[in-house]
Amino acid sequence: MDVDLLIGIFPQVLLDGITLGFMYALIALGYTMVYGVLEFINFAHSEIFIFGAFVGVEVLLGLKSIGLLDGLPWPLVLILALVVGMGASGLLAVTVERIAYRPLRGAPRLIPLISAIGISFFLQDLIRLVESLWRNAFNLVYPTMDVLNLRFELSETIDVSVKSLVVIGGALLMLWALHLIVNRTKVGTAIRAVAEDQAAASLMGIDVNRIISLTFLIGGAMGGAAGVLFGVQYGLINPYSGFIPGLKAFTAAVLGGIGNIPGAMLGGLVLGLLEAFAAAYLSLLTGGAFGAEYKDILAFSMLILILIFRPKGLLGEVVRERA
Amino acid sequence: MNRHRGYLVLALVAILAVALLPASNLEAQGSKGTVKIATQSPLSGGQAALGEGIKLGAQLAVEKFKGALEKQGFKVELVPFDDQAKPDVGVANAKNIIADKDILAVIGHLNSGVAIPSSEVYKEVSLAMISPANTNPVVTDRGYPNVNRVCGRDDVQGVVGSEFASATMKAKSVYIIHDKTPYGQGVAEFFKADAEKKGIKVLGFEGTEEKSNFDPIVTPMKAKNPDVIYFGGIYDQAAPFFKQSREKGVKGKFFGPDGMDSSDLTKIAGKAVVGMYYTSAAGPASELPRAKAFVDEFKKKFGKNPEPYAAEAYDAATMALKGIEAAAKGGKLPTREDVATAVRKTKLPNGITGDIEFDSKGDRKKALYFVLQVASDDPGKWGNNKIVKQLAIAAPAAPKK
Amino acid sequence: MPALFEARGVTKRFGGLTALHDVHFAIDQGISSIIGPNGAGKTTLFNIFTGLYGADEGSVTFRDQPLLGLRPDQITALGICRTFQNIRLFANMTAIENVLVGMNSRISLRLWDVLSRSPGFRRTESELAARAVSLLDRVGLQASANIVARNLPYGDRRRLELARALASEPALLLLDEPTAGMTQGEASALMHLLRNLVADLGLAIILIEHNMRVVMEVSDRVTVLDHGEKIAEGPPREVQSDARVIEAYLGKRGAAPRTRGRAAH
Amino acid sequence: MIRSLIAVALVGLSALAVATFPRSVLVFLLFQGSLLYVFKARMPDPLRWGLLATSLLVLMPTIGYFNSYYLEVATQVGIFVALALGLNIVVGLAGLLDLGYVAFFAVGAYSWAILGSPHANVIFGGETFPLAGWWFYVFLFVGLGTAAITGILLGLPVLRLHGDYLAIVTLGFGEVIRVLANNLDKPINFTNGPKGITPISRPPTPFGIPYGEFFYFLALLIVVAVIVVNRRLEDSHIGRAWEAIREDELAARAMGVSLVRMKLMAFACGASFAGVMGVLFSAKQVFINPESFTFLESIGVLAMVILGGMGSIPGAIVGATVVTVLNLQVLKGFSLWLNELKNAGVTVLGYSLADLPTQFEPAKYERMVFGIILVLMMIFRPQGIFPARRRQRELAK
Repeated sequence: MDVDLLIGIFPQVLLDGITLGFMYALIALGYTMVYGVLEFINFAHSEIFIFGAFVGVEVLLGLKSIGLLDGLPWPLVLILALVVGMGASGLLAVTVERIAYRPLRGAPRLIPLISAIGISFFLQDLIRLVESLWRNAFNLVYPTMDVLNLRFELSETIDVSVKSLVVIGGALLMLWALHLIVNRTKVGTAIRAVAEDQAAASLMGIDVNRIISLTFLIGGAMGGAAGVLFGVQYGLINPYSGFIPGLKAFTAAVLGGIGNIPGAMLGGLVLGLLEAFAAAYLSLLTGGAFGAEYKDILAFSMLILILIFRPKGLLGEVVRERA
Repeated sequence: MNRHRGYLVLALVAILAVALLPASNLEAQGSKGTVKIATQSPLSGGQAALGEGIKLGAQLAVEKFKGALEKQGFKVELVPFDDQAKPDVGVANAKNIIADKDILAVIGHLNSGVAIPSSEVYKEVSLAMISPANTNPVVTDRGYPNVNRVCGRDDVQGVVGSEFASATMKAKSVYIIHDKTPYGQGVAEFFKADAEKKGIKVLGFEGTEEKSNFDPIVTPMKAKNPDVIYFGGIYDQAAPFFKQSREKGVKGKFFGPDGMDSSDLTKIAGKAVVGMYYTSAAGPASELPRAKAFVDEFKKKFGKNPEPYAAEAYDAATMALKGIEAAAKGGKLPTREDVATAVRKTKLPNGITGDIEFDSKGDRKKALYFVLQVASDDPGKWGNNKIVKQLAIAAPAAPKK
Repeated sequence: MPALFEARGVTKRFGGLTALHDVHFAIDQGISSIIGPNGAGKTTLFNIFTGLYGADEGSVTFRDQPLLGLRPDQITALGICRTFQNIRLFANMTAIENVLVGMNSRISLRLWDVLSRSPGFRRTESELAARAVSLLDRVGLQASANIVARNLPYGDRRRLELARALASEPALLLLDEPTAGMTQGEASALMHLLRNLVADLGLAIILIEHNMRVVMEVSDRVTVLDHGEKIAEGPPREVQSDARVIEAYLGKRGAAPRTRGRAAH
Repeated sequence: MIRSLIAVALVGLSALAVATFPRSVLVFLLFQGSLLYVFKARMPDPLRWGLLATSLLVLMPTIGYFNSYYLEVATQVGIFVALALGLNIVVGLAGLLDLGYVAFFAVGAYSWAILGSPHANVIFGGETFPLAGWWFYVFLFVGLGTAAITGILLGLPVLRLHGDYLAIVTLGFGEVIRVLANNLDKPINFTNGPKGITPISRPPTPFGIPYGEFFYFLALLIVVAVIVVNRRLEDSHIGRAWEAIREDELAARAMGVSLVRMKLMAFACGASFAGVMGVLFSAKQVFINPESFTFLESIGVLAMVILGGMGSIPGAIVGATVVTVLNLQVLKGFSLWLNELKNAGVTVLGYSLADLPTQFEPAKYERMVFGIILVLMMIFRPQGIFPARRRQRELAK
């Protein structure tokens, strides 16, 4: 076994894992926000996320077609794509809630879950239909912005790309903003109140429906931001490519303690690191007997272990059953 | 209340059934009969783009060459089926196809996993199947008289690749990635086996279902610094992989099988893939005039570049039509068996993917393999890719049972 | 002779909060009530007795067998069953099915008996059904046997819960506020029923109750909990005049405890 | 009386219609609808069961003899009915949301696929495999047992979880099984990875029945067995315990229901049905690879249970039929029909259908239609098509 190699790539794998982790964390926020308030798995969030990516690419392609992509300073372009993507995804999430979830509130838990799965299928094909009509293709490529591909070579085996920094920075910014909104604003207080006890919150004069819409708006917007960053980082999107990252992000949310914002970040990071290390090292350590393809097995096994030994996730509080 | 609604629904279905009955009999009027060619490929879901390419390629060929049969008084139609890339759906469709006596040939499938069980069904009625994309050796090694393919075989293509890597690229070491599909892994394994035989050092062999984030695979690969990186798979996964590899400073040369053959490769990966090699059974538009004509026609008709396997599907459908023509001598509607026999004997000297002629197993007698080099990072110039090497290899004989 | 059921030094903490501290409790027969202000730890005590919670310290024995560490279903099988403060019926099952579930720990059929519908299975099923009917009869619900639990009126649900608990043939019955939300008339009828159960079946009953009139009328002994500690125990009359009890209920200004606890919630 | 006549007429006419218009999807739907009518409408029981038996045992195979496609659809419906009934125990009765159910199907399928094909020689060496075809019948039970054990193995660690947590763990479990099937071609080649296993032996059939009919009858037989088992479990203390767990886990525990035993039993029973059908599936398909066992399949089976009505046996049957038929027939039929209209040059309101862009082909949007149906069902009829009904007991006085 080549020990030098194992040690040599360690920092790079660590960095890869962190980048991936923040990506998961951003997507996970959408699941966590909604779960925290409604105790409901918004299965369609993976499509809301990928919808953001599509809106982002349309913004960039639009700018490109009028020749502004290289004309404007890149942070401005990026922020524009992010803002539009966030807005679109947020609105989509609110609409989905209105149409497919709100009529089902109070029904047994499985019912809205199935509805969410239905919405998820519907959105996949809807995005495909619209893009096929509009661009005659539904595998869309993010236009490259040269600045983003710059790399800082720290050593022979380690380098950092601007893209990864943008992802990490963007994710941190979103997490921080979300933390402020939830913990420091009146709206945040209202959201927490609704999460705690809907009936009591409505007695206190809080418009529960409005707050739930708001929760979906914020969660959806986070998903949209994640979508745009996902596109920027990995370059290629199609309507079905939100599904797997969505699943992983959901795993991350559960891992960290679903309903818990710092938990989503922690869960994302843990999962990202686990995946990165498994993919990079498994094959090296086992002499090729097991390879990168086992990373999902590891991820899910860890999820199972966590849930068995710490059912509320890493940061979730252990809730007592009320007899 | 509810019961009444149930009856209402039932009544509605009944009315609809009666109202729509004629639809299924539409085709029966005014000709000697209808000849249908079915396609089976995934039209919905994640692999829809490739599946649609197959359908459109076949559609183009049918529209272009149906004239001869129509002159004989037949009506010619293409019937597309969606197999959803799922074996059980493929089999159900296959049963539906064999139930429609007008269907005389099937062009399909995309996935060997669907093709193998479905072709068991076609075999029951000796319905000719011509596969544009199933490179898994098993497909023809079963020796069914009705199953053919115009595409190459994994074992051959892998060998072509390793031959080129060793002789022309002078590779000392390779790193092999595949996509964990029967196709990608198949090609990659044959490439690996033959490369090892030729003395090339295989530094890594990894499979991944990942579609977006290749960081963790690239990092160890970069550290091992291989001469050549071979990706057994399809462009939509390979392109982001190549792109991310270059961005991370991987220096080795890229190489892949015919799954790379799409302008989307450069559209996605841009400069990263300029100069990379890929093996293909289809000739490049730049050097084969008929291939260029196909690309132009396809673009004109459908507004986009043909996906991989669209050209193969085009050739497969052409073969099917020629087979039917040959079997229909005398102007009578041929039986399926006649068609299957005729297809096996048909020769197509100027297909887009070269001279086509089947051997006794249904493989191409002499499949022409090209090694091509990506010329430009402009997807519009995909057709300018140059042939670097050309090999004609016969399919291996079936393994002894 | 040791008591039928005995708890010694039971202590339970939730995080930093001590919900129960060194509680001793015993019952041999008859009806024993546990009273105390909200949050005194009464329900927590029941949860420990029935195996839903573990205890941090102390021991609980039933017929000399230690209960701590056993699962709830094992405890039920030994002969202890309970009802819940906020009625927990199987809402989408019929009344008789609810009662039948209560008999689960008394059924020794194997999977094969069920699948083959063996004679043993049929016999058992019809016996169970007959017994369920007689239990429903006893609580006055026979007419409602085929009604889905969630459609029963409130008082009936309370009584159904009692029937369900009786179905497991307990020797000790734990009732958590069985008269909550009932009118005085209904409550009296229920107490009458409980006294009959004690007399007919030799049941021991532990009662958590807020309705002081009921407590005073029906209990053989009364235990008073406050802030997780036992502050008084004895026959109803004695406890009623205990200074600490009065203080716990009404603060330092003092007066007899109210005869009515809180109303329906 | 009138209803009985209608029923007989419906079954007869629709069967005749299927024979007359062998390619019309809609008449076949009408046939299926008539079966539903027979099942639901008020009529004497002997007539009802007689009609159903005639339809399933005589009419269906006859239709299938002329058009094997219908038989294939019916067989697949049978397979999915058994899967839905199995999942119905876990989700519908015991209330344990299982999103990885197809894993058990995979376990059953691979158990026969590996030993019933030459592939086993790769693992064990020698030339002993494939096992002779009659072993298939033994493997129906082996698959059942293996799947049941897998169910218990999954059940053990997740006993303490409920609700959404259980859902996500089972989802993970399903993925793990699929990824394992996809990757266990090294270090030891158990599953042959993505390339799948072929050829899988088929059993000798009694009286030389053709395979199409054989698998149809076998599927039917298994479905009947599954229904009987399901009914018996439901009407017993076990079924009541499951429902009690679903209704209120804590109360169920306090009433003496052993969660460990009952949950494991639910997982094992549910899994075993899938295991049997997996064995049948692998023999029917001759070839299997991991693509048949994706998460989407699990969701599909779950949708069947919920569409039909959770906890309801007729519901699971109808749900499985509706989803399978929708997936295999209705949308595809519609696409083909549209295609025929296009080919025939039909114009609608002066617009030639042939000019319709290929983007609008309905076949491409099956998921969309499926999604819309799920959402609409949940909003307007969440209890499912055939909601579970409480059994009314005769009370001996």
